[in-house]
Amino acid sequence: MNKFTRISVIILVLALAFSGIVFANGNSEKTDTAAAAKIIVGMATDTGGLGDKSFNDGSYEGVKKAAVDFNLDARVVESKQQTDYVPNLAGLAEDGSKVVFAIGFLMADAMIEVAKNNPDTVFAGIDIGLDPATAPKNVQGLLFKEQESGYVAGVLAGLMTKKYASVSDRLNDDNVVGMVLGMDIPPVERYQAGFYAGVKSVNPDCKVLSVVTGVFTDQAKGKESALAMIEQGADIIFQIAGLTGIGALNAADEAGVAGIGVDVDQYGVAPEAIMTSAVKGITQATYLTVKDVINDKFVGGGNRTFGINEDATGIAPYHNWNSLIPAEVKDAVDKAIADLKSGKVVAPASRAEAGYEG
Amino acid sequence: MSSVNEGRIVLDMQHISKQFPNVLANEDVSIHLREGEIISLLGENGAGKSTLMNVLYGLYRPTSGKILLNGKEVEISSPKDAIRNGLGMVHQHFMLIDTLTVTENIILGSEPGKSGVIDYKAARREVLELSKKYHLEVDPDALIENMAVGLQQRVEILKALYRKAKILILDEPTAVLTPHEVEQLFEVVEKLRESGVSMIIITHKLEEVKAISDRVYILRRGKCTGERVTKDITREGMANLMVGREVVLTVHKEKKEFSGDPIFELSDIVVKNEKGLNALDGLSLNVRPGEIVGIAGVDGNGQTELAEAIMGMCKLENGKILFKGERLEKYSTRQRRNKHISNVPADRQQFGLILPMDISENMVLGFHDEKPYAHGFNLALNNIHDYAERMVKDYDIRATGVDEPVENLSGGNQQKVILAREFSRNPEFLLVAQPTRGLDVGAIEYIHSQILKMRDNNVGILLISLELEEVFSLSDRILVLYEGKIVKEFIPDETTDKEVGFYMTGGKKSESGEKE
Amino acid sequence: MEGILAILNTDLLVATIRLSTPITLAAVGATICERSGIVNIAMEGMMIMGAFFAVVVAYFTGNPWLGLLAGVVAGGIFSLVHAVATVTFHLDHVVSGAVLNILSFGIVRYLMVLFFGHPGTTEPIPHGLNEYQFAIPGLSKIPVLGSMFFNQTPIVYMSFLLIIAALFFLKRTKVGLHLRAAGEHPMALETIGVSVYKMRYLGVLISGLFSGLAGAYLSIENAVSFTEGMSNGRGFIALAAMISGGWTAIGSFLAALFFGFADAFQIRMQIFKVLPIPAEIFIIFPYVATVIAVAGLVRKSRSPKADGIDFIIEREDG
Amino acid sequence: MEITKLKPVFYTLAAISGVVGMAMYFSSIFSGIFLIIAAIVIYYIYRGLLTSYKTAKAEVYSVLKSMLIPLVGIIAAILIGAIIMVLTGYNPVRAYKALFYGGFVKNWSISVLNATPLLFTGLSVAFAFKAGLFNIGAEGQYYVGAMVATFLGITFNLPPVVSIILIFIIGGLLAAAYNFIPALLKVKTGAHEVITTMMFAHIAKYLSSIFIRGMGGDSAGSHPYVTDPIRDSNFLMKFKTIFPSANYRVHIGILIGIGMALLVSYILYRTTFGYEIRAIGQNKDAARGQGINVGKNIFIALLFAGFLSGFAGVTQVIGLDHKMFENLNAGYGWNGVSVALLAANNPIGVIFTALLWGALDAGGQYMSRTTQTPNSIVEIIKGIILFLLVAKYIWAWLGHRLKRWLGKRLQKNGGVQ
Repeated sequence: MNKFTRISVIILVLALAFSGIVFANGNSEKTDTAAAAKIIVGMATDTGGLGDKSFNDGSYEGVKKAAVDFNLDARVVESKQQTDYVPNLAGLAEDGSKVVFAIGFLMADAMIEVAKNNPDTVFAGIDIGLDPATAPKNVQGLLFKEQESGYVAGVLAGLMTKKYASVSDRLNDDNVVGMVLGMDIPPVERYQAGFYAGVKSVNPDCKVLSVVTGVFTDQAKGKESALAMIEQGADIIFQIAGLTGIGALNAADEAGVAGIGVDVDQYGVAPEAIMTSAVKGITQATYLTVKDVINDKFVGGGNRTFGINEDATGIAPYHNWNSLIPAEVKDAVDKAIADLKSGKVVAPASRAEAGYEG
Repeated sequence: MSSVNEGRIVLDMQHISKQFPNVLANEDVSIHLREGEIISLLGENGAGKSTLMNVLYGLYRPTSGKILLNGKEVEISSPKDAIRNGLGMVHQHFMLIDTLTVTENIILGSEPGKSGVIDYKAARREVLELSKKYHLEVDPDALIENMAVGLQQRVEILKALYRKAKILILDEPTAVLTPHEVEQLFEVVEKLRESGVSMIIITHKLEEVKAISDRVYILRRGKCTGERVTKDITREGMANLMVGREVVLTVHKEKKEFSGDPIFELSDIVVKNEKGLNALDGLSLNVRPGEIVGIAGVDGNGQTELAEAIMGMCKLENGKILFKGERLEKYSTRQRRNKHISNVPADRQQFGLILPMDISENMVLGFHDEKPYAHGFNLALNNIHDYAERMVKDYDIRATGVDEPVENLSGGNQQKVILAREFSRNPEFLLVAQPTRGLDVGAIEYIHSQILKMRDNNVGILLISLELEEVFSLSDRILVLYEGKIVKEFIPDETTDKEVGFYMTGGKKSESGEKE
Repeated sequence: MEGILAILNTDLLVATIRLSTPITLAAVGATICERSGIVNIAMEGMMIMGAFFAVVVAYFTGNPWLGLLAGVVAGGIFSLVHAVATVTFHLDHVVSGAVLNILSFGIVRYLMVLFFGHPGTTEPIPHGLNEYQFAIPGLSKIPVLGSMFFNQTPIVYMSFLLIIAALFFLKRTKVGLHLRAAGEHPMALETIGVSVYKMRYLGVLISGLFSGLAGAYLSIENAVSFTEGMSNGRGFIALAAMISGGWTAIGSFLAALFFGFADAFQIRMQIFKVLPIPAEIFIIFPYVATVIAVAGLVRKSRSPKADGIDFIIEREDG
Repeated sequence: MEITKLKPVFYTLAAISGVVGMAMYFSSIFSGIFLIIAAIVIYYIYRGLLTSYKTAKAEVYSVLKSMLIPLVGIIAAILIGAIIMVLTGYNPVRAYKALFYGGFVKNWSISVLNATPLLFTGLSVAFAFKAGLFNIGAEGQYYVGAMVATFLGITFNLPPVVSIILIFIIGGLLAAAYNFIPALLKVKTGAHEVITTMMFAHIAKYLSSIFIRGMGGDSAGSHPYVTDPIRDSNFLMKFKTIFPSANYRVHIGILIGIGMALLVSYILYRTTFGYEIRAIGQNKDAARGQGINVGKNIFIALLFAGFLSGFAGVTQVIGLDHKMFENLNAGYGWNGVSVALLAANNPIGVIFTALLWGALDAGGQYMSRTTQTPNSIVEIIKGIILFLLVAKYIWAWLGHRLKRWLGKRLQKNGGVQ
C-alpha cells in the first residue's frame, strides 16, 4: 500500500492544483458571454446525432442557413439517451435561444414538457405530431408527407423499370424494383407505402421487393440486401435506410443498376446510378420556421405539415439521368405531382392503406 | 562410487541471497560443483533449494551474490542465458506440453530448420540419435499425455541434453517415480556422469543423497547449514542439519486386530476419463473401522478418479459403493459428506480450499448451510467465527486471525485448515489423498499423528499417496493400484518397497523384479 | 414456396462469402490470439478502429491501398493496448476486452468530429478497393466455386491466403510452435528460454492486424465510407465462430461461412415473403443460428489449457 | 458501558438523517448533502464513544484510504482527457467547468435519472461476476423488463402500490426467464455466456420493435413508433410528492435501486446462497469438492442477474418514459458492465459508480451544449478511468518503479528510505 500512497499523493497534489484552476472563477452558468449579443437558435438532435445524412443533418443545414441570413448564433447538442432530451431542450432555452428545434419523433413529450416551463421560447419539433387541443401556444410540430416523395419516386421507377428500360443499360425488362429499409419506423413506412403506391399506379404488375435491415448504420447489410434484390431482377433500388442505405446505393452502382436516394439529394453518393432522390424539405422547414419567428409570423399550438404544396416533398433533380429519362416519363411525374397537389391523388401513409403485403 | 572428485570447478555460486517481498528465500548460500561430479542439495520443503536453483537457471534474479561458470563470472538473467551457458534443468513439475509429441517437446525453443520453418524430419532424427547416445529410449512421435511419468522424465532429461547441457539440475527427480524407475534413473545419472555431465540433485530424501551424490549441501531456512562428503555423514547427521533437531523418521503406531465387517466397500468400480478410456477398471477394495488402507501407485493410474468416484464427483460406469452396508452411488457429494464421509483432497489449493476466502469461511465450506452455522438462509457469522476460533486453537493453525485469507497461510497451515474442517465432522470413513505433499517435516509429523488419532477413534481411513514411505509408515494394509485395478495386497511388515514398486509398475519388468 | 428453391443459387453462396469475409478474418486472428493464451473479446473495437483509419487515410490520400495499410496498422496498434493490459498489467482478459470495445466507440466518434467535422458517417472515399475486383483466369470459370472463390475483391483473396498462412504458421513454423506452447503450458516455454510475454504480445497483435483488415474490408472494400457502428456486432459473431470452430483456423473459417450464410439466407427469405411474419423475425435468424452453433459445437471443441490464464514470473526483487 | 444503551438512539439518528439527506440530494436539494455528512459524523461520534478514539480514527483513515485509489484514478483520467483536449484544440478548463457544474450541480437530477437504470444493470453484471459469470447481455434483459412493464402498465388497473409491486416482480421474473436458455446452455454444454447472452440481447432488441408495433396505435393506420402510454395509476412515485421543490421528473427508482444494492450485498455476504455463489466464483473445483452444487448455483446466479437487469427496464418505463420507444440505443447493458467493473463488483460500490457515470453523461451533455465540445471526449475519459481503476496492477507497477527510482536517488544522496 505504501507505494500506492506515495504515487497517489503526488498525482493528488497535481489534481488539486488543476481543479483549483478549474473552479477558480466559480460558477460557470454563463460560459458564452461573447455570443450573448446575438439571437440564439438551438437544436437538439435525437440519439442518432449529426452525420446521419438525413433529418438531423438536414435540419442543421436549415438552422445554419438561417443563422447566416439573419445573423444568428446557431447551437446544436446531440442527445445520448432519452433522459437527455429535456435537459438539452430546457438548457437551450435557458441559454436564451429564441427558437429551439427538437429533432425526431422520440422527443415529442420532452418538447411539450419543456415548452410549458419556458413560455417565452419557441419550440419546433421535426417529425413530431401535436394534438392542437392540448399543445401550448409556443410549440409547433413540423410534419412531412414522405409518402408523397415516395409516390413521385415510385411513379418514376414504375415507368422506367419496364416501359422505358431501353433508355439505359442499367435497366432491365424484369419489371422488378426494390426497397431497402432501415428500422421499420413511421417515416420509413410512409416512404415505403408511397413508393409502392406510386409504382403500382403506373405499372400494376410490377414486382416491388423490400428488405428490412433493422439497422441504420450497417452499410454491408444494406449492400447485401440491395444485391439480393438485384439478383431477382430489380433494376431500381430505393433506399430508405439512412446510412445503411448508402451501402445499398453503392451496391446499385457496382451492380450496374439504378438507385434512388432518400431525404436529401444523395446524387453525390453514386452519380452514375442515382436517378433522383425522394427528398423531404427539412432544411427548408427549419429555415422557414426560424424566418417566421424572426419576423414574428410564428403561429404555434399546432402542426405544420410540409407536403408537396409547400414544395417540401417531391424528388431531387435527375442530374446525369436528365438526358436519359424520356419526356413522357417526366410529364407523367409532373402529372403525378400535380395530382397530389390538387388532391386528386392521395398518397397512402401506411402499408395497410397502400395494400402492401408484409 | 563416490570418490572425492578433484576435477576442475565448473560452477561456483558465491554468497547468493534472494529476497522475496515477504521472505528471505536464500541467505548467503555458496556452493560449487566440479566436473563430472554429482552433488545434492538437501533440505525440507521451503528450505530454499528450488529458489537457489531457479536463481542459477535464470528464473529469478539474485538479490546479491555472483555466479561463476568455468571460472568466469556470468550474468544469468533468463533461462536463455542459462541454456546458452550449458545449464539444463529438470523441474519437479515437468515442463512438458501434453498436447505435443515427444519430438516437439524436446526441440521446443531450439528447433532445427531454416527461415523459421521447422524441419520435423531432421528433428525426429536428432531426437532418435540423442536417445540412442544416452540410452534413453523414447518414442519420438508419442504424445506426452499418453506417456508414463518415468518416460516423461526421460523426455525432460533429453530436453536438457538436446541443448548440450553440461550441468544438469534435477529437482526432486524421484518424487513421482516407483523404486524401479528410481533405479533406472540412477543408472541414467551414472551414464550421464561418465559422458562428462555434472549434476545437481535437489532432494529431501536422505537415501537418495547417500545413493548417488558425491557431496551434499544441506539447507535450512534459506541458509546453508553444512557441506559434507556423502560417505562421511550418516542419515541422522544429515537429518539433524536439515531439520535442526532429532527427527523421528518413523511413526510408531500400535498394532491392532481388525475384526468385524468393513465399514466401506468398493466393488467392481468402472470410471471413464475424459478420453473415454477406463481410468478405473473394475476396482474393488474394502476398509474396516479403525484401519488405514494405503493405496500405493504411480501417479496417473486412477488415483484421482478413485477419489472422485468415492466422493461422487464423477459418473460411475459400473460398480457398487457400500458404506455401512448402504449403497452410495445415487447420493450426491453433499449427501455422502453428510453421512460422515470426509475427504482430504490431493490438491489442497485447487480442490480443498478457496484461497481468497478467509479461514472461518473455509472452515465451514460444505456445511455452511447447516445449524449452527446458518439460520435458514442466513449465515450465522458469529457461530462460524467462534467455531473457526476454536479450530484454529485446536489444530494450532498459525494465522493473524480467523479472518485472514487462507492464501496467506503456509502450505502446512492450509492443510491444517482442511484437516480441522474434515476431522471435526467426526467422520466414520475418511479419504486422505496426498496429505503431506510439499510440507516440511514438522507439518508432516503433525498431520501423520492426526491421521493416526483418527485411526484410534476407530475411523476407517483410505490413504492415497504417491510417497511410498508414507504409505508404508501409516498403512495397516497396502493395496497396489495399477491401471485402474488393485493388482496386489500387502501387509507392510511383510514386504519391501522394492516388491511393492515391482507391482506398481504392473510387474512387467520381471527380471529386475527378481533382482530383489 | 418456389421462393425457397429460387433462393438456393450461386448468388447466395457468393453473398455468403462477402458477408463472412470480415467474420472469417477476425475469427482466424482470434484463433491465433487465443492459442497464445489471451482471450480476446475486443475484436469489435479493433474492427472499428481499422475501418475508421482505413477510410481516413484512403480519403485524404485518395489511395485505397494506403488506406488498407492504415486500417491494418490501426487495428494492430489498438490491439497492443489489450496486450499491455492483459500481459504486462495482468488485467483480466475479458474485462480488458470489454473496456476496449467501449473505448473504441468514444475515440472514433471524437476523431470523426476532428477529421470530418461531424460524427455519423464520413464522406465517400475517391476510390474503393472494390474497383480492384478481378477474376482469376481459368479458375473463375469453374461453375459454382469459380464465382465464389476466384472472382473476388482483394481483401477476400487475402482472407483466403491468410487462412492458409495461419494454418502453416501454427502447424509448421517455430514461432507458431512457441505460440501454441504459450497457450498450453507457458512455464514450459519460459523455462526453455522463450519469452511467453513476447508470444502473447505477438498473438494479440496478429489478431489486431486481422481485425483491422476485417474493418478495412467493411469500410473501403465492401463500402466506400465509414459509418459509426458499421461493424454491428461482427466482432462477437467472430468470437462465436472461433469457439464453434474449435480454436482452429479452418474451423473458424467454416463457422464464419455458416454465419455469413445464415445472414445471406435471411435477407432472401425476406425478399420472397416466404412466411407472412414481421421482418424482425428473419433478422434475428443469424443470432439464433449463432447461439445454436455455439451450444452445439462448444462441447466437442477443446480450448488451449492456459487460455485466459494470467502468467506472472516474479523476476524483480522486492 | 451504558454508552451501548444509546446505540439505538445514535443509529436511528444517523439512519434517518442519512436517508432523508440522500432523498433530498437525489431530488437535487443540496442541503441534503449536509444531512448525509451529519449522519456520517453521528456514526463516528458514536464509534468514538463506544470504542476508543484511536480505533474510530483508524476506521476513518481506512475509509479514506480505500477511497484514495479510485479518486486518484479518476483525477489521472481527467488530466489525460485535458491533455487530449488541449492537443485537439479545445479548452479543457471551460469544458471541465461545464462538465462538473452540469453533472453535479446544475443537472444533478438528470444524473440521478441516468444513474437509475445503470444501477440495476450494474448490479446485475456485478452479481454475475461474483459467480464467475459475465452477463454481457444485460441490455437484452433490460428490453424484456421494459416490454413487460409497458404491457402490464397499460393493462393493469389495480390500486397503485399493488400494481407497481406486481409489475416489478413480474417484469423481473420474465427478464430472469429470458436468461433461462443461456443459463441452461452454460450449465449443460458450457456454451460461454458472453456469446449467448450477447446474441440474446440482439434478439430482444428486434423483438421489442415487433412488440411496440403491437402495443400502440390502431393496426389500420400508420404503425406507431411508441406504445400507448401506461396508466397514470401505474406511474412510479416522484420525489416531487415528497419534496415539492424537487425536479418534477425524478422518480424514486434510484432509492429502489439503492435498496436493491443493499439487498444484493446482503445476499452475497450474509446468506448461504451468496456464500456458495462467491465460493464458486473464486474456485469452482473446491466448491464442487465440498459438495456445493455448482451447476444449480450458476444457473440461479444468471437468472438472478437477469432479474436485476429486468428491474432497470421496469423503472425506466414506469418511472420515466411511461411508454416504450423504438430505436433507442441507450446501451444500458454496456454501461452496466463499466459500472460494475469500476465498482470492483461490490454492490455498494455500484451505487456510487452508477451515479458517477450518470453525472458524467449529464455533465457531458451540458458541456457539449454550453462549450460546443464534442461529448465523445466524456466517453474517452470514461474508458481511461475504467482502465486506470480496473488494472490495479498498473498502480503497483508505477509504485514499484517509483520506489526503485526514489530508492536509487536516496542512496545516491546517502540518505535512507
